[in-house]
Amino acid sequence: MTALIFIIFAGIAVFCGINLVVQTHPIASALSLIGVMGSLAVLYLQLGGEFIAAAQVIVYAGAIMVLFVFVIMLLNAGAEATTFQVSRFVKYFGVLLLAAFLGLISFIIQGALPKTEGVVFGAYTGTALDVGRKLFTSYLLPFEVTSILILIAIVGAIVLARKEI
Amino acid sequence: MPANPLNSPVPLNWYLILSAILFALGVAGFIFRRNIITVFMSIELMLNAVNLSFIAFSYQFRQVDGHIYSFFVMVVAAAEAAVGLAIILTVFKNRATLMIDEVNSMKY
Amino acid sequence: MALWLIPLLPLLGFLVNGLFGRRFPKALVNVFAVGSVALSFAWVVKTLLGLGSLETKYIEHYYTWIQSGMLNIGVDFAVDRLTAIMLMIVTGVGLLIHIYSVGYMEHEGGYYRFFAYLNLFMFFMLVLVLAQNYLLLFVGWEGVGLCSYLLIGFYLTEQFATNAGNKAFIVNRIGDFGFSLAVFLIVRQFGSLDFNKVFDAARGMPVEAGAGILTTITLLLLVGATGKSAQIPLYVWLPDAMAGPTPVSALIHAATMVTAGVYMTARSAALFTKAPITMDTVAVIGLATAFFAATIGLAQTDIKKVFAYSTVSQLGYMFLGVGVGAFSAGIWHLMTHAFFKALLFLGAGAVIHGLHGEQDLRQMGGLWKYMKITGATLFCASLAISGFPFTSGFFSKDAILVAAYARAPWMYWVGVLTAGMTAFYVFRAWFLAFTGEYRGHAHPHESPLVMTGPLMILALLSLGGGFINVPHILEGMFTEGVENQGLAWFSAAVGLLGIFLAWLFYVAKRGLADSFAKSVGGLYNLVLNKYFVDEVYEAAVVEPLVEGSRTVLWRGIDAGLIDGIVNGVGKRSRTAGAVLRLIQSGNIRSYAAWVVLGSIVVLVAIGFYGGLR
Amino acid sequence: MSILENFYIISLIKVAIVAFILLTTLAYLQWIERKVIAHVQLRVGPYRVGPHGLLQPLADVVKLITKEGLMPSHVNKLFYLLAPFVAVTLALISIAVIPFGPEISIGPVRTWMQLTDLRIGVLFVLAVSSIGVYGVALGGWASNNKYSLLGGLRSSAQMISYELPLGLAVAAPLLLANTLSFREMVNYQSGYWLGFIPRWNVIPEILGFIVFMIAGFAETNRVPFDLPEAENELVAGFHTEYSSMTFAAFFMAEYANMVTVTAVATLLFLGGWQPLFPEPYSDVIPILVFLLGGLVSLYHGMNPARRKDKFTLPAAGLVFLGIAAIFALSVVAPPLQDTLKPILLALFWFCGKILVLLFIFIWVRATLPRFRYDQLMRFAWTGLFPLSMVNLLVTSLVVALTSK
Repeated sequence: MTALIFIIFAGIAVFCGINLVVQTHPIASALSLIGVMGSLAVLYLQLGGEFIAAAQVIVYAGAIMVLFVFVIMLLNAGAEATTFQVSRFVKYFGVLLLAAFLGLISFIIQGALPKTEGVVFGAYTGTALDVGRKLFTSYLLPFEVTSILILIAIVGAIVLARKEI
Repeated sequence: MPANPLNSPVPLNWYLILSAILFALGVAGFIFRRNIITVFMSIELMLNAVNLSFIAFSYQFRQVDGHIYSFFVMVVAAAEAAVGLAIILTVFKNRATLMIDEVNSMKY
Repeated sequence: MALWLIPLLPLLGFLVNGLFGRRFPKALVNVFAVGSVALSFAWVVKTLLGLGSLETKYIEHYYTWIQSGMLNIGVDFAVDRLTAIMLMIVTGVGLLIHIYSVGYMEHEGGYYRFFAYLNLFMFFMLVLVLAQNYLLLFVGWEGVGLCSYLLIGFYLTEQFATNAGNKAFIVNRIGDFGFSLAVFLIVRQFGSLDFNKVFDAARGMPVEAGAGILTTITLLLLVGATGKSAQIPLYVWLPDAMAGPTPVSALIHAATMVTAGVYMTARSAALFTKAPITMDTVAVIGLATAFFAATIGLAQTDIKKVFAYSTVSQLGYMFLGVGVGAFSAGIWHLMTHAFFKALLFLGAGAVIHGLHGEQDLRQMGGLWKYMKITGATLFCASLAISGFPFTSGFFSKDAILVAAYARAPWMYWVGVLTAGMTAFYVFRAWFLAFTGEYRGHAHPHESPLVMTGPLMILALLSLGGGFINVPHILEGMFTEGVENQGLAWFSAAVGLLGIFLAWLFYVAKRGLADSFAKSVGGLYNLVLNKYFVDEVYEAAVVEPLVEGSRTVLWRGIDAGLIDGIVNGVGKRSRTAGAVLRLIQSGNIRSYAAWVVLGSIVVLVAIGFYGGLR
Repeated sequence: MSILENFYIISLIKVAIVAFILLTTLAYLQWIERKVIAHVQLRVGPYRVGPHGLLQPLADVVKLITKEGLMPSHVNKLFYLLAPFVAVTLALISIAVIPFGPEISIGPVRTWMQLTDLRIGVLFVLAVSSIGVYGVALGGWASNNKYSLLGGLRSSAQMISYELPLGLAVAAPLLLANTLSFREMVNYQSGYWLGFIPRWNVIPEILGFIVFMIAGFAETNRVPFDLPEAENELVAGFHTEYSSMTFAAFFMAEYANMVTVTAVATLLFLGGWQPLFPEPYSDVIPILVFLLGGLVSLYHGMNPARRKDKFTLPAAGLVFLGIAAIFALSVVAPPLQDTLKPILLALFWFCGKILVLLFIFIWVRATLPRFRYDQLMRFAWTGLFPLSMVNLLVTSLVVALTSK
């Protein structure tokens, strides 16, 4: 089952990712991104990150992406102009660079990682309890700092979104 | 049923390579798309890819820290989305465009 | 025992007044300023009672401030008997002066500013006294210097005030330079700044081994002390410091801050006693300062200047005391001096206050019938300072003189002579101010109770303060000074002679003084102009410095070299930027592509060096 | 090891049962709503189709199926059709983690009255409901109509805003029970204080319960928060353009969401299937209830208001009496006591609580007016959010102080 599920959802993720890039309409991209997130959540679950999977869906798909969709609707952003003009550098080297990047990363991963026994569903589970305990003991300071960061972000968003800017 | 290949365990590398692929896709979106919102979403895609590798490593080492890192990534992403979208709204309000190439007054 | 509370309270007072005082009514400012010091005084009393008889040092460690290699400097306060005495003096006298200032500063501008500075000074002074290592002591040391600068220049619209402030600050810098060098040497020698460690190490040193380094250290410390405590050659700032408000002169430039040098020397007794050369230097400097300052004091016409020079000379006495090894006597005189000199200044302040800012003795006279309390208290103070038997000055000064005799008789004789002069000029000032006919034009009036109250308390202290037998208290720490009644009585007699002469010159036979002055005209002018020391310094030190800075440092190095470098760098980078600017297309996506390129390079490097292991 | 004990088989059976019951319930829920509102407004409500309009839902279904599915011009067909699908799927999916009762044994098989018990069941429901907004938003955007677009915008903003108080209100009982699984949550709420007060979370968490219910109204786009489909402002809001099955899907989604919210509220705050009264009485209650219902309808059948009632009411009365008899049997008859009784009792109490909450939903719809949009937002951010935050803080403080 593990391999099957992985293949299915990895496929979905990659497909949605490609879709995100090639679709011209923001809404389509947004939906495909949501697809990526959903399938990633399943993969997290498979890797034993059940809390993080739920958080992924709630926070990312449920809040952030809703914001995106909301903004897209609000601006009523139409399909992207098809006049595909990019800087010369990107036009000539972009794809090449990406291919090189991907190949190198995969090569290094293959070389650097030990050949592990592989992932089996349920072999390890980071329950919400573990996450919470760790988060509020050894990672307490970063946690508080992120809360401050959120606060700052809220204030900044409000300031930016005022009428008279 | 270990005989069945679909039932065999998945090497960790697959997850990492998947995350690399998604990351590269995010970069591609960032490079090739002109709509600010889409570019933004590509960034989110990259963040997600990184999260995947975090979780994978956390599985590998049987430690929950990876989950916490990706949790922090999510928080930061939320903050970033809030501010970024506000900026996008403002840009749209002032320039009536979402095309990223037309927002280049920093050049001059 | 929460020693930290002692300095913290004035600091809070400073913060509150400094931040919000502008909006407060004066009453509220008083509450915070005086209240904080009063609380701190109360806490000192409570602490000392709680600590009982401090046979051993009581230390509190708060946190490690600097931890570098073997050097470990903590923020920790300590109380032993010496510190206890200093604490009582600082907070007690400080409290009285705060109360006094409420009345004195009533009609002044910048009311809250004044009290904020005063509280800040209390904070730093207490830190200085409580410090348990040289660095913390240095913090307080610098802090009080800063406050003294701020308060001297308090009337910041007056040119001379700000000049005096700068002078004090700069002269103190010279001293602090020596002090910091000494601290560095101590670190290098003992690897620590903690008093206990350093002193134990020093005591352990055999004389011949330690003499060289210890002499250097102590001499440098002495430089610092001369700066802070206005000894020759660095005393010149103190007389000008009288530009500040009179309570400041009383608190900082008479009672507490200027005695920091003496305190520091006594604190470092373990080092000084190991360096006989330094001891002699200290004694000689102290004696010389006492003598010259006294001579200058003879002819001053500004009442505050008179007391300023007498301060210098009394500080000279203290240095003489510590110099001849009678540390306890020095501290004793420090305490009594704090009492009567504070009283003298406050009394002078009351007079000036009553005369609406008149400071010239020649414009006074016959004030007795206007301000009796002030006159009486000032009289007590004058008696005390001139060593009238059984007043406080009598005991402490004579303890010093006796010790000096034990060291070298000639010191004793000079000291006695100085004592006579002291008595003369102090009473000269008193007679000029309070007897005879009023020569001024203002309308003198007695000061309010809030000012006279502290005066009376201080009067009692300066009369009876001598019975607080400091040498006995400090027995454990320093060697007991020798006793010699005869000498003591002799010096007291000389003091009485001085008083009599003053009475003769300025009450009985007026004009005798002027004829006498004419007869020794040259000498008189020399004294009147303070031996032209300021002028000499101006010509010898200040001018070359200013000129040198202007031509060499400014025009040459700064404008030429440094600006040249900076501008050069700027030009280069602009030319470079003009080239690099070309890849800056303003197209964010091409930037991203460049980033990808960079990451690829990194990856290649990683792969080349065999992966992530 | 009979075939019945295979995990997959059992699950399939359970899924089949649950799905059937759920869909029927959804259909009849709408009948109930119409009836209740009608009686609140002193009308009769659906009456023609079948006795007391009992067959009305079937008629509606037939109508909706046979209607023509219109497709507006210039719409993105994929999204236009995807939207109702997403909505209904996400609305139905969260029933999977809702437990209806304790562990039971039918013959050789022991199983839970629940499709599956996730360790993070609560989070699962939250996640699903948080994605649920896409159905509405997407539908509103895809149908290329300004009213629909406004409806979609409103709904997405509203859902985001009310997610927070909802989540915070949910967090409080989670803190109390120290678990994320519905099953353990219900077990935590078993037992009684002083022997007769049920240890339900609603008693310490009454504030949280109220906040949860209000936020639930908003999450399900029900009156008074049904801004996305405000008839008098936007014709029909996000589903203006939809017709036939697609419309039905949205409709179903709304009711399914209602069921989910009420079920979650029951599980988190009202103690799931834990009976209201301690042991012996809790067995008698259902019997009495159904007996009373039967007698009342029989009495009304004796002197009917309308002609048809002469037959329908006594019939209903007999049905009720039969149910009462079954309950009584399950209580007294020894063989049934350990097989049938737990199922029936659990179902009775669970469904009873859910029905009460649903009645409240309908009741509110029949009585309250609709908010204005700015009021809606202000209420969420300045009213509910601080309230739930305070509630959570107090709860966590108490938990921290009392925990070992």
